[in-house]
Amino acid sequence: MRTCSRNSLLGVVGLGIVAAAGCKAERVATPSADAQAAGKLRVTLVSASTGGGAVAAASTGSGWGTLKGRFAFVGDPGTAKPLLADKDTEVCSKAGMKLLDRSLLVDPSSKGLANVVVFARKTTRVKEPLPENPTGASLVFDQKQCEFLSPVFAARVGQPIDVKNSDPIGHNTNVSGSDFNQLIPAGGSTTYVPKAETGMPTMVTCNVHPWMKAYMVFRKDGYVAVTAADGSFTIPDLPAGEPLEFQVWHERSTGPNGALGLDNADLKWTPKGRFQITLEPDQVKDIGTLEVPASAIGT
Amino acid sequence: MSIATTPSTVRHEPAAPAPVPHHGSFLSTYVFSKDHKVIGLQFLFSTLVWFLIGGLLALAVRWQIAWPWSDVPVLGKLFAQEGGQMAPEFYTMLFTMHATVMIFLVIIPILAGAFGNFLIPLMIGADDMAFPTLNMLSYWFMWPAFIAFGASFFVEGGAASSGWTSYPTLSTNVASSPGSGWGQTLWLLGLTFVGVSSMLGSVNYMTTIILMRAPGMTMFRLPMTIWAMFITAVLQAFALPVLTAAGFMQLADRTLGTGFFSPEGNIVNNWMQSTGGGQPLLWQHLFWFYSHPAVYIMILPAMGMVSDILTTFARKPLFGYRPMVYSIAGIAGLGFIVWGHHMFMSGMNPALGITFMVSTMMIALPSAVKTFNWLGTVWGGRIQFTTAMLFALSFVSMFIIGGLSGIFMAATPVDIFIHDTYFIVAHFHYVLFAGTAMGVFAGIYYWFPKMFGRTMNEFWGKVHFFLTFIFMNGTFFTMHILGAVGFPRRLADAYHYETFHHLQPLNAFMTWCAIGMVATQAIFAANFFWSMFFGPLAGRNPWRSNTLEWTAPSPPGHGNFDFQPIVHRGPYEYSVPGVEQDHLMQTDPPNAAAAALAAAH
Amino acid sequence: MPHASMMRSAMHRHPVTIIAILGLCLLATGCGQTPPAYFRPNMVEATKQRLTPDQEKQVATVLLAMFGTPDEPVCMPETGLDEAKLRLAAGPVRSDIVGRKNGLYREHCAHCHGVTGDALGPTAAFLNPYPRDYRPGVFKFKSTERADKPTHTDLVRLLHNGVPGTSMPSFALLPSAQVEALAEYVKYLSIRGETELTLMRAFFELDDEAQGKLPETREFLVDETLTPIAEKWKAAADAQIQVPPMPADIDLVASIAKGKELFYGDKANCVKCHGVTGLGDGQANDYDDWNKAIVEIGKEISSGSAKARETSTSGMSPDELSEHRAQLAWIEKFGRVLDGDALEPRTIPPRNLRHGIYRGGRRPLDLYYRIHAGINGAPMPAAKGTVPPEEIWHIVNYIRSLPYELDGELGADKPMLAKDRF
Amino acid sequence: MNRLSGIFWSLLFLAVPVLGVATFAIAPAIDVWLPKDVSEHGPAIDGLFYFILALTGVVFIATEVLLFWFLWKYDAANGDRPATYIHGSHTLEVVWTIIPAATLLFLAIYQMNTWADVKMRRPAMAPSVEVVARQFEWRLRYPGRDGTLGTPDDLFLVNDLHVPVDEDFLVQLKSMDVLHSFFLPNLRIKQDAVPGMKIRVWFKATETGQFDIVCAELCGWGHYKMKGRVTVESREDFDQWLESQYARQNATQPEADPSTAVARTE
Repeated sequence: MRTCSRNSLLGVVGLGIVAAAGCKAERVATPSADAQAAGKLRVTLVSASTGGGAVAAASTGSGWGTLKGRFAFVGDPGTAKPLLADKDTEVCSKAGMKLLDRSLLVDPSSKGLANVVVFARKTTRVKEPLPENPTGASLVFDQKQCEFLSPVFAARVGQPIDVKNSDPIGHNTNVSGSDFNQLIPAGGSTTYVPKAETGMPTMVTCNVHPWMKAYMVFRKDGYVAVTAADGSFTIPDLPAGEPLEFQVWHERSTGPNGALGLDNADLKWTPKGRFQITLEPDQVKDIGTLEVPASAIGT
Repeated sequence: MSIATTPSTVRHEPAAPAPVPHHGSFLSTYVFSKDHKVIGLQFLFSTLVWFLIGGLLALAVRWQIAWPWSDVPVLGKLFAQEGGQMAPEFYTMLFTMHATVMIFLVIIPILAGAFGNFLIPLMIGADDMAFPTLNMLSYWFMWPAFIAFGASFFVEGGAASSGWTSYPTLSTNVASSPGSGWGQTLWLLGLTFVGVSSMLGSVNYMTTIILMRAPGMTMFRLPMTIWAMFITAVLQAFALPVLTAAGFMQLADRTLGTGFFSPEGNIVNNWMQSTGGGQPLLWQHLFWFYSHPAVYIMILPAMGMVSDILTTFARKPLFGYRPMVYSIAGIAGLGFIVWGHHMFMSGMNPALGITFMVSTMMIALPSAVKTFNWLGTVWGGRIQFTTAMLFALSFVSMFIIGGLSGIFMAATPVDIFIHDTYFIVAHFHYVLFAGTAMGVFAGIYYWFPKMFGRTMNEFWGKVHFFLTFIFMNGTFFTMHILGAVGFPRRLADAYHYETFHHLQPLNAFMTWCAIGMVATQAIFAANFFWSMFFGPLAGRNPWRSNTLEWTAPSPPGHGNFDFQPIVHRGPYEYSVPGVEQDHLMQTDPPNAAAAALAAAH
Repeated sequence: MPHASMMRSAMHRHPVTIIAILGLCLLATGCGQTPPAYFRPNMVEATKQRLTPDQEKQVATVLLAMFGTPDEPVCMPETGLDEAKLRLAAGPVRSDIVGRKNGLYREHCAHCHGVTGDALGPTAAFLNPYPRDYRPGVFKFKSTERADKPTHTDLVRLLHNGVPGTSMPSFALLPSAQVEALAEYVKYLSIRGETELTLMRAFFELDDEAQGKLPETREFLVDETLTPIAEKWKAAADAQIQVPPMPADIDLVASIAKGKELFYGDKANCVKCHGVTGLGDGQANDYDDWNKAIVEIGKEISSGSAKARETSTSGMSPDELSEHRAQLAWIEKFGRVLDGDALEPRTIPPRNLRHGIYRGGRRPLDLYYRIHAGINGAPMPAAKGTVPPEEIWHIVNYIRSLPYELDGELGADKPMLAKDRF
Repeated sequence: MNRLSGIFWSLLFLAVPVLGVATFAIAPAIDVWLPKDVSEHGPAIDGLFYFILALTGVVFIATEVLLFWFLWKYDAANGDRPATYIHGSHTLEVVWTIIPAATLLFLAIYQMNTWADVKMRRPAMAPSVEVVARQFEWRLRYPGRDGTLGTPDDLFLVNDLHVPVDEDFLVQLKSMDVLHSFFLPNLRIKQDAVPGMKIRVWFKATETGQFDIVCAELCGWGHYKMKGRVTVESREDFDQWLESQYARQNATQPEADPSTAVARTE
């Protein structure tokens, strides 16, 4: 990028000037700041006064409810491509076993779409005692035969995660955008305590084996679920009696930052992959099967 | 007219410019013409355009030296992201291309191409070159070069930026510098085409001068211009192949992955070089084996033209014609064994340095002889201060400076200090601009009537000379003392060195002079084009000069002469005692004049 | 003079022409308006976040209010930056003023790191490795833990020593006051860039009722956005890694032998990337964070455009169609943004340990930091926790011995098993 | 009128020698002249410079004044005598060929010794330092305690060359990538660094102080900033400095006081 190879060709032909114009025009135009507004704003910022904008306290309800649902893929998921695993083949592709791309896992029978992440964006209260772990899976993040065993891994902020390496070879686990990129000796393990919420799930890689890839999502309140193989998910003990907004994410979604945008009017589904819902106390709300069209999933 | 016409009448009746007879279409007459005069003018115009471009490049260079990193006028827009300041690699590109353009697209083609083409057949009394088609080709082979050099400014990384000497491994390694990418490749291509063009020209000139002289025009009756052109052609014929070969080697290093010029295990810009086993100094030897003779290719023709102009306006025979010829030949001969003096600091065996120092000292000799002879020519003359004469005189005066400053560099121990400083910059600008360019201007003012049938305006010509002369010295003489401080060339910003930071005001002064110098050329341009159409009609021989071209109509038609010129004497028979006119043209029949001559001897 | 008369007659008609042409020349050379230097918005992130022009404008405005311009930098007190130092480093260069007091950054740094600190200076594309982009706030060579910011001393030391093996030169010869100023200005650019990133990403987190406009309140802009970033810089000074001293009675030969074991063993596992020869020829096709980001975006675009190509617009509802078109437009724009605002991604080869060139410094201490905390932004992982300190010291000693295993010459590149050399 | 123009132009040409000499006369006064020399061989070089300057100066003034005089005297408008009709003089030609030839030859032979001293008669000693030039810095390697290069106790530095005063100092000059030139204006030293070649440079500094190292061979876009500094100091200071640098290079603990982290430059 940032080259003018096109121009070098033209140049040889001798249309230099034209080329130059093209070369200079290449950078996209950028917005210019509004100097006046900036001046005003600066006054607000330097003044110690709390310049308005106090957030209105959200209405709080009482009791707890549970959200259930299921994601189904509509269309032909195609066959998973094999990954290029060319290092440590004696371990990584044992007995000719091929590692497959797991970015789109669809259950053949139920068409269920696995590894969709659903989490509550803002909650006012959390039910005590906090459940041992939100996803129901154990808090072990293991890697075996050059593959992270959990493609999408959710945890609550502050929960110690046992990062293991069950391979006879060394790995490193690199949680992007975090302070964690750690050597994991063969058969060894180390502990990682997430310190901050991730917002959207963040990528986890092993730099020794570039094809190894997984995602982690951390929430303060732990109201997060990852869909199972059949595409179903459950988030228990959600605060009831108040509007909740949920964020939906999938690795291959074409939406912004992987947000899974669906065409679903009654849940007021937005292009940012969010839907709103209010639970009655002790209600187990099942939003049924949500159909994910092939168009929502990138290649 | 018929042969019977006596040239004396020819001389006085101001003949209307004879129109160039149309042989075939406009295209074949003015564009793809095989007429040496048209080709000469084509060379003249193209090179003058590049002269302008090269000058503007120089201004940009000067701007950076005077006020580094401060906003550049006009160009500033290119560097908006950097707040209008020139990027260092852009600066290196500028001075590289300034030198390249000036040397390969201006000086060499304007001397050999423009004047050589226009003058040789006219001054030896031939109706055209020996190989008209080759001649045409020699011009049209310049165009690929024009395009290559011109286009290289716009490719990724910009034009070549490793200096006009393009020393490896900077030039051979794509990773070493932005300009060493496409730009350098195009540079080499351009260079090759210039070489081909010069080669075609030189073959043509040698043949023409040897075989096509008018009856009676013996070698020692040739005007100095022709002698100079002849020797230059010989120089080119022998030196150029080396450069062309070297150029191809460098091209191969860059594109085919050969390793002529790069040693093993070089790490450039943190890329490990795959090829190796070469030697960077090899390029320097090959390059200077051409480029030192080239230095003389760039000055000898000017010397020749100046000799003719001096004699004409001193109304006096050339002082020491044969010594002048021998010294040119001497320069050419020695020119081939002094290339090493460009490499005293290069890591070449110091013992070699001594031999090259001696030969270099020796080559100063013929130049000295020429200078003394020019002084001898002016002495006792009846000097007419025409614009052409003034430029010719300034050539002599400035060439003295350029020649003497050369001795400093030739002295190896002194060179240790002033090598690659502004002292050398001063030196070659005194030789090439204050020398050759002045000679070129002299030539243009002098032969303009023959080229276009009209004379250039004398008043504005002198204004042009005066301002150029002042600004030129203001710019270049200062460089000497900068060099004495050791101020290095090619530095985008030298003021962060304690040794040099106090030199900024001086550089600012030089830059102002340079700006003035370039602006002054507008006067020349105006005068040139105005006179082309509205200048006073010249007649055949406005300067009352002796050589053959002045017997032809102005401008000469196709085939040059309207009668067969027969040469009776040398070109410098001015103020012959007992002859009523103060000059005897080479074609004047040996009647009364001959008697007078005999009496004089 | 035969033509004196012509001359005089000519003289009168001339001056007009000549003055006209002179004027033209002056016009060509003299007057050219140069735009002032400006901070270029992070177009890659803006496009990635699908910001609207209004949103881009809002970010630019907020940044202008908080940080000023390259010629007149200002900073909120929360940043803890010294504005006097900033003014020394910022501004245009006035080299015609001897002993001038500004423009340091644009004189020494901007050619590569860019006026914005976005590593897009005119020279950047031709350097290997590329210059550092300050905006993500990620720095490699420091005395603090992986995710922490470098200390002020770290920055000064780096400016002082340069980064051997890269194009980053040493500024040891600058007066220390100027080096201090430059270090401060780098922090300023980094904080500014990180703030910009945070703001641009914040749009996605907005609730729908915000109508895609960031709240321009002190709470949000300063307390929630700027302060956390600035705090990380302030915290760095106390976050230095505590290095247990190398055992005084250490037997170097033994230590080196142990270090070699670790180098090749599964525990430290250095060999995986730095290679059995130590020439950095192991796992070498990975990217650092900066380049990886561009690679990922590249993939996203290509997949997106592929997707768009295969979906047939026939039988699309009008708003589906407009959505489709929008997607295409976005992809096309992203392509152009990458052309102008990103460099061709390059892999990051592991260090060749036999050149004896250590980018982060050659002190044993520096090597300890690298191994202990890894290198932020690069694939190099941290060994802390899994490799105890004394073993890290062994590795350090072994690394330091590697360049000298041949006949004492540096930069030996014959691929020979290091095992067989010792 | 014409005579006036003749006078005007000849005076213009007289201005050349007058202003030329003036420039060289003023230059030293305004400190635009040879920088202070602190090397043993420097005086010889400067001496030669002045000698040639004098020699060429005389020729310069003579020829330029002659030119002026001829222009003044032989202006066509100055009196109405015919131009001298002469084709040259054999004697003169011989004279003004022999004299310059002799002078130049003398010059060449006269300076060979200096050249040999600076570039050919290398002191018999091991390199005091290895300078490896690369884009765009001077990487220095001192042999360390054992006095031999390429051993683990080598001392690595950048751009900051230290030299003991009044001692022969032998530099082993290399280049990692492209041509550079190791230029010490105050020590009258210049030598290109050539990739693939190991070139020795030697000098003896006679005065303490700090001086510039300049790159004098175009080495790429950053050529201008390839700046180094040579510090000439007494043997004691030199050894002390070497020790301190060595200690700093082998630090296994951060400095107690961060402000001492780097050598300060004021």
